[in-house]
Amino acid sequence: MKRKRTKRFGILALGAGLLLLAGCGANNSANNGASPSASGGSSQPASSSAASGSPSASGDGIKVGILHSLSGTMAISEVSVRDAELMAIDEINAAGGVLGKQIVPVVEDGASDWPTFAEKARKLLTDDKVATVFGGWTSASRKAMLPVFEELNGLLWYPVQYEGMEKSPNIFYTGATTNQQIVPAVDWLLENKGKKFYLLGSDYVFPRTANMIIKAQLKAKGGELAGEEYTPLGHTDFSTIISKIQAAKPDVVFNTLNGDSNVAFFKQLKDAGITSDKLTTMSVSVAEEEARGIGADVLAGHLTAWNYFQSIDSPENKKFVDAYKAKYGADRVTDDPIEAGYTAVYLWKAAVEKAGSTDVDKVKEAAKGLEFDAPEGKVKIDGDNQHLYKVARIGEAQPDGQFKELWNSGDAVKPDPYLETYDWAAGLSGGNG
Amino acid sequence: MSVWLVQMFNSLSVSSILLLIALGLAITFGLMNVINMAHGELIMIGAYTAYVMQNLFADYLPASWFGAYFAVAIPAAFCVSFLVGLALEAGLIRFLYGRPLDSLLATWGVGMVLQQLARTIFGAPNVGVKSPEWLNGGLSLGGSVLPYKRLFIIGLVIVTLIAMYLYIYRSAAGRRMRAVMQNRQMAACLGISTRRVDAMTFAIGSGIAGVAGCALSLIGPIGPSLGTYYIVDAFMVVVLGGVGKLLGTVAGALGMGVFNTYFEFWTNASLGKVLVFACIVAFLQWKPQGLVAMRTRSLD
Amino acid sequence: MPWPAEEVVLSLEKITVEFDGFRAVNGMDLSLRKNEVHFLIGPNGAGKTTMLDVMCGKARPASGRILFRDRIDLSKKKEHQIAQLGIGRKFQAPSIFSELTVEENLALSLQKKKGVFSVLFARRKEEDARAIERMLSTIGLGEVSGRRAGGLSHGQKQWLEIGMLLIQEPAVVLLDEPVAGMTDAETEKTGELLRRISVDRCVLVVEHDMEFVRQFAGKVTIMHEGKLLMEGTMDEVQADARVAEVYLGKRRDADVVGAPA
Amino acid sequence: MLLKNATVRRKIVITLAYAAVVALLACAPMFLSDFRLNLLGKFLAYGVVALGLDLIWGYTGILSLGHGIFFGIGAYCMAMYLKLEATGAGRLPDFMQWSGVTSLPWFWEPFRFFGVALLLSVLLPMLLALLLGFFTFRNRIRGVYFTILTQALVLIVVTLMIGQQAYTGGTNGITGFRHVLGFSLASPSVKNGLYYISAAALVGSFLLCRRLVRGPFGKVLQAVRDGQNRLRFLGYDPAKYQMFVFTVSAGLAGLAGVLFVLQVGIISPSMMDIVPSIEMVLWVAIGGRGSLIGAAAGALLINASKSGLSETYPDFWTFLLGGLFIVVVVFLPKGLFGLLARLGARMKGGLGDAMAGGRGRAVVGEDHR
Repeated sequence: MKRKRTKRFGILALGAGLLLLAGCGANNSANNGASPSASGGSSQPASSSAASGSPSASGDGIKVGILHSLSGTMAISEVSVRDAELMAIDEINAAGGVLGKQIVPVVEDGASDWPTFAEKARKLLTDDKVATVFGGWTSASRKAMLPVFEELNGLLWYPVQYEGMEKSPNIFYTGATTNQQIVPAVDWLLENKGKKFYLLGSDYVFPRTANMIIKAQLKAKGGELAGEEYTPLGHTDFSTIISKIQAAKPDVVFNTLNGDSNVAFFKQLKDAGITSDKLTTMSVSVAEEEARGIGADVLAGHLTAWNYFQSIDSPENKKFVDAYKAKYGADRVTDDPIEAGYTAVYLWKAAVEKAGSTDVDKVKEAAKGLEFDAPEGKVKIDGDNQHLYKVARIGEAQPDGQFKELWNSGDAVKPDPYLETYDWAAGLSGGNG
Repeated sequence: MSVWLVQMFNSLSVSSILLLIALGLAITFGLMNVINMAHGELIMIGAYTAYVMQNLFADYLPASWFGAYFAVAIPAAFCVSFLVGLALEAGLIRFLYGRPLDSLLATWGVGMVLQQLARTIFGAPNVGVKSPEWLNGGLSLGGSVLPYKRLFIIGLVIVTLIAMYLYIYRSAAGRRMRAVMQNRQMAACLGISTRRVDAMTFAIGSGIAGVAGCALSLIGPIGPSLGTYYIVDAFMVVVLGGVGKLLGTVAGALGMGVFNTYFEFWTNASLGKVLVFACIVAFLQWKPQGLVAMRTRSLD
Repeated sequence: MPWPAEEVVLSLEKITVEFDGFRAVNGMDLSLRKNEVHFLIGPNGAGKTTMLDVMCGKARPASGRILFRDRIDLSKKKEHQIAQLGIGRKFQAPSIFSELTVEENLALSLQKKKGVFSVLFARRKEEDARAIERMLSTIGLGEVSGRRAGGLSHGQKQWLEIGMLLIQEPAVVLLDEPVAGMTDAETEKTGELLRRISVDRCVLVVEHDMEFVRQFAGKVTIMHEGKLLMEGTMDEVQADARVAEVYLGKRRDADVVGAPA
Repeated sequence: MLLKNATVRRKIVITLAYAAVVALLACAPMFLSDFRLNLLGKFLAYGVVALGLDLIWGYTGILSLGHGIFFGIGAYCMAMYLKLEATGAGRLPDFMQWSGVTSLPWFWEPFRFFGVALLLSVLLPMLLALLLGFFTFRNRIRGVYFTILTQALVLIVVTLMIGQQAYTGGTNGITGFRHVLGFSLASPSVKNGLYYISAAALVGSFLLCRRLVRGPFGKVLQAVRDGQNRLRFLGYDPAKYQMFVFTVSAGLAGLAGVLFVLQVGIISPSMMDIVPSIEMVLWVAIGGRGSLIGAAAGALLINASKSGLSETYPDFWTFLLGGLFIVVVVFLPKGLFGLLARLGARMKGGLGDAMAGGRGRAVVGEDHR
C-alpha cells in the first residue's frame, strides 16, 4: 500500500515537472511572439526560413548573443572576452547604437562543455532570435556550435586564434589562423633562433594540428624535430617533460600548451634553472592575461606570437586599453582574444550599418572587404573565407607582464586557413571539409 | 646517467606532491569515511590564501619583508582551510556520517559552490603568486638542478607527516580521535565528546589540504578550478594505499609517483597517466584492501 | 535419498585455519551425523566460530579436508555453492534483510534455483505460498508476515533467520549462539524449535549457555585453543577433569563477554 | 469493504496519473517550441540513464560514477555512423583528414550501417560493463571502492579518447551530422520523430526496469543491496546479480547516448568525464533513489532547472544548483520524490489510512553502500 501511494506522488511530481517545462517553453515563445516587430532595416520580414534564426530586433533594441564559458575550467580565459564584448556593446550603445537602435546583449554560459555551447547557441538563435552571436574559445566549442549556426543560418563571431582548416559560411573568424601566427613565428625562429624544435602541447585539436603544420614546415625549410610531447588538459607536473627537453637539447621549444598547464610549465621550467637565455620558448597561447597567472617574473624573456599586444602604441589601442581598465579595474589587462572579441562587435556593427539590416545574408555580403581601425591596427575581412587580414607579431615577455614587440610582418597578412598558398603545406588539409 | 638521477628526484618530488594532497584526505576519508569531493576546493582555498598573503605583504609591509610572506602563508592557509572545514562539518558533514556515498554527492555540490565563489571573489582568470626569493633557484648536482621549491615541498611533507603522526598517535587529542573513529559508542560512554572530536578531525584534514594548496601555489596555477586537477589523484592515493592507514597513504603516494614519473618518461604524459590508472585498477582487483590492508573479522 | 541413521553427513579432518600467522584452528577433527543435535563449546577464542566459518565457506582452511556426504570436498567451493548443497548457517548477530518483509525474506530463501535468469523468470507457485505459510506458523511469525523485518524484536529476528534456514530444507544446520541475547521465554521457544528441526538433518550449535546445552542430550564437542579437547555426552563432559580446568579457568570470560568469538 | 474501495480508487488514480504523463509527453510537441522540444527530448534521454543508474544504485546498492563512459560509448557508436553518413562514400571524416589519416580505420568500417551502429551502441557498453563487473564483483569490491574504481575507469577512457584524436576526434568529439537513414536531422518532422522515439524509449526502459525491480528478482536485488554477504549463505551468488544489473544499466546508458547524439548533434569526451558522470548520479539522488519514477523525474527536473537557471542567471546559476544538490542530498535522503511520498503519507495519515511502520520507511535514509 505504501509503495502505491509513493508511486502516485511520483507521478504527480513528474507531471509537475513537465508542466514546469511546458510553462517555461510556452512563456518563452509568448515573449518572442509578442515582440516580432521588424527591425528598422530588414524590410523583408524573414526570408525563406521563418523559424530559423531570422534576425530580428525588438521595438527598442537589437538582441545579440554572448556565449562564453562563465563556469568550469575555460572560464579563466573566456570571462574576459565576454567583458570586452559587453564593453564594445556599451560603447556602441552610448554612441547611439546600431541603425538607431540599442544593442541588447543576451549572455549565456557555455559552462566549458561543448554540447552546452550547441544547446545555448540553438536557444539564442531560435528562442531569443538574436541577430548574431559572439562567442566560443576552444576549437571544440566552435566545432560544436558550427552545425547549429549552419542549420539555422545564424551568424557567429569567433574571437580566438585557432588551427585553421575551416571556413564556415556562418562564422566570422576574428582571431588569427595558422598563417598569421604559427607559420610566421616558425619562420622567424628558424631564421633567428635555431633549427632544432621541440614541440610541446596540450592534448587537443589545436596543438596537434598546429604541430602537424609545423612539422611540414620544418621539413620543407631544413628544420629539425627534437621531440614532440602532449600532456592531458590540466596537466600540472612538468618535471619529467622538462627532463626530456633537457635531454633532447633543442634550440626552440614551441609551446602550444593551454591555460593552466602553462602556469605549471613556466614555473617549473624556471625552477629547473632553465631561463629564457638558455632556451628559447615560443608560445602561442600565452597572452597578457595568462602572464598574470604565470607571474611576470617567471615568464620574462620568453617569446610569444600574436596579432595584438597591450603595449601596441596607437591611439586606437590607447583608447581601448584605457576604456577597459576604467570599466573593469586598473589591474586588468587586455590581450589578443580580448581585443579580437572587442573588434568583432565593431565589425558586426559596421557590416550591419553598411547592409542597413541585421539580416544574416545581407550582413555577410556587406562584411566582404570591410575595414576597421582596430586596436591592433587596420583589419580587413576577407570576403572569401571570412577571416581577418592581420599583422603577425612576435613579442618578448617583460618583467612587468607586458610584451615587447620584437618583430612584425609589416603588412597585414592575408588569411589562408587551408594554407593553400604554401607549397610545403600541400596534402595537409586534405581538401576542405 | 644524470637523467636517471633527475628522474629519481622527480619521482620523489611527484610522490611528495601526491602525498601532500592526499594527507588531508587520508584523515577525512580514511579515518572518518567521508568522501569529501570538496577536498580539491580546500586545496584551492589554501592556494588563494597564499595569494592574499602575498598581496597583504606587498601592500602593507616594507619590501624587505616580502620574502617572509610564504612562511606566514602556510600556517594561514592551514587556519583558513581549518575554519572552512569546521564550518563545513558543522553545517553539513555531521548529517552525513555513515552515508559515505551521500557525502560524496553533497560535497560535490559544495565544491561547485566554492569554485564559483572563488570566481566571484578573485575573478575568473588565474592569479599569480610571486615566489619568495629564498625558494628560487636550486641545488646544482652534477649538471642537473634540484629546485629548492621541490626540496621544500618534500621537506614540508615530511614535517606534516611527523606532525600528524605525533598528533594522532602521541597526543591525548589524537587518542580521543582514534577512540571515536574506532568505536563511537564506547568512546561516548567514556565521556569523550564525539561531536567535538568529529569536528576537530574533519577540520584538521581540511587544514592540511590548505597547506597542500599553499605549497602547490609555488609550482602550479592558482585559479578557481585548481582543485579539480588533484581530486581524483588524491582519492587514488588513499585507496591504493589502503583506507585508514597513514603508512598506506605514504606507500600509495610513493607507488603512484614513481610509476607515473617513469611511465611518463618512457611513453608520454597521456599514456603514462592511463597506464598508472590501469595499474591501480588491476592492483585493486588483486588486493581490494590496498597496499597496507586493515584486517577485520566482521561480516560487512 | 535415504541413508542409515548413523551416517556421517559432514566430516572435517585435520583442519587448520590461520589469520596473519595466528592459528585460530589447529588440526581439528569433527564429524556431524544425521538426526543429531551436536554442540560445539569451549572458552572464548577456542576457534568455534572459525570452525563454522570453515564449514560454510566463509573462511578457507590452510590445510585439512572437509567432506560432505563422503564425496564432495567443500574446501574448494564458494559460499553460495556450499549453501546450495544444503549447508545452512545462522549467524550470531541476526542477519536478515531488514528492508524486506518477513514473508519476502522467507520467499527469498525458498527460491529453489538461485541463478539470475531462473529468478528473473520465476513464477510464484501455490505450493511455495503454502510452504511459507507453514514456516511462518513454525517460527511463530504468522501475525507479522507483512511487517518489515527490520522492525521485528531481537528474538523474532532470530526465529526469522532460523526459518529462512529451514525453509531451504538443508541437510546440515549450523547455528552460532542462537539464544544469545534472548529472554528466558524466547530461549525456551528456541529450544523447542531446535528439537523439532533436528529430525532428518544434523544440527551443529555453538553455544555458551550451559543451561541451554544441558537441555539436550546430544553430543558435545569441546574445543580449546584451536584443538579438540574431548567429545562425548554432556554428563561425560562435565565429569572430565581437563574440561573443568580449561573451562573453569576461563569461565569468567566466557560468561561476561559471550559475544564476539 | 472500505479497504477494497480505497484500493480500487487508488488504482484508478494511478492509472489516470500514468495516462496523464503519457498524454503530456505525447502532446508536448504541440505547445513547445522546436528548441524546447529538442531540450525535452534530450532530457528524456537523460531519464533513460537515470533509470539505469537507479536500478544499480537505488535497488542494488552499486554506485557507479562511470556511467558517463557507457553513455559516451553508445553516443560515439551512433556518432560514427552519422559522421560517415555526413561525410559521404569514399571520403574521410574531417578530423581524420586534418590528423593525417589516409584511409578509414578498420574499426570504423562496421559503422557504415545504421543497424550495426545501433546494435553496437548498446552492446559495447554492456560488454564493457560485463567485463568490469566480472572482475570487480567477483573480487567483492564494493561500496566506496567500486565507486572510486569507476572514476579511475572514466579517467582512463577519457584520456585515451582524447589522445587518439585521429580516430576519435579528440576533445572536439564528433559533430557535424546531416542525415540519419536518409532523413535530414534538421527537418522539424525528423526532430519530432526523434522526440517521440526518446519518449518511447523512456517508457520502454521504465517498463523494463519495473519488471526487474518487482517480484522475486527485485527482492534479490534489494537483498544484494542490504546484505550481500548474508545472501551468499542463502545460496545466491550476488556477483552474478550485480553483473547482470550493471550490464543492463550500461546498456540503458548506451541507448540514452544514441538518443542524445541524434538530438544534440555532438558527442565529445567532455560528456563522458567525471563531472557529467557525477551529475547523472545526482539526478537520481535528487529525484529519489529506489524509485524509478523519481529517478526519471529527477533527470528531467534537474536538467530543466539547469537549463532554466543558467539562462536566467548565467553568472551564478552554479550557486543555486550546487545549493540544491547539497540541501537535497543532506536533508532528503530519499530525494524530492521521497519528500512528496512523505507529505502524501502525512496527508493520508490524517485520514487514518497510513500504516504505523509505513512512514518510517520513507523518512529514514538507510545507508546504501
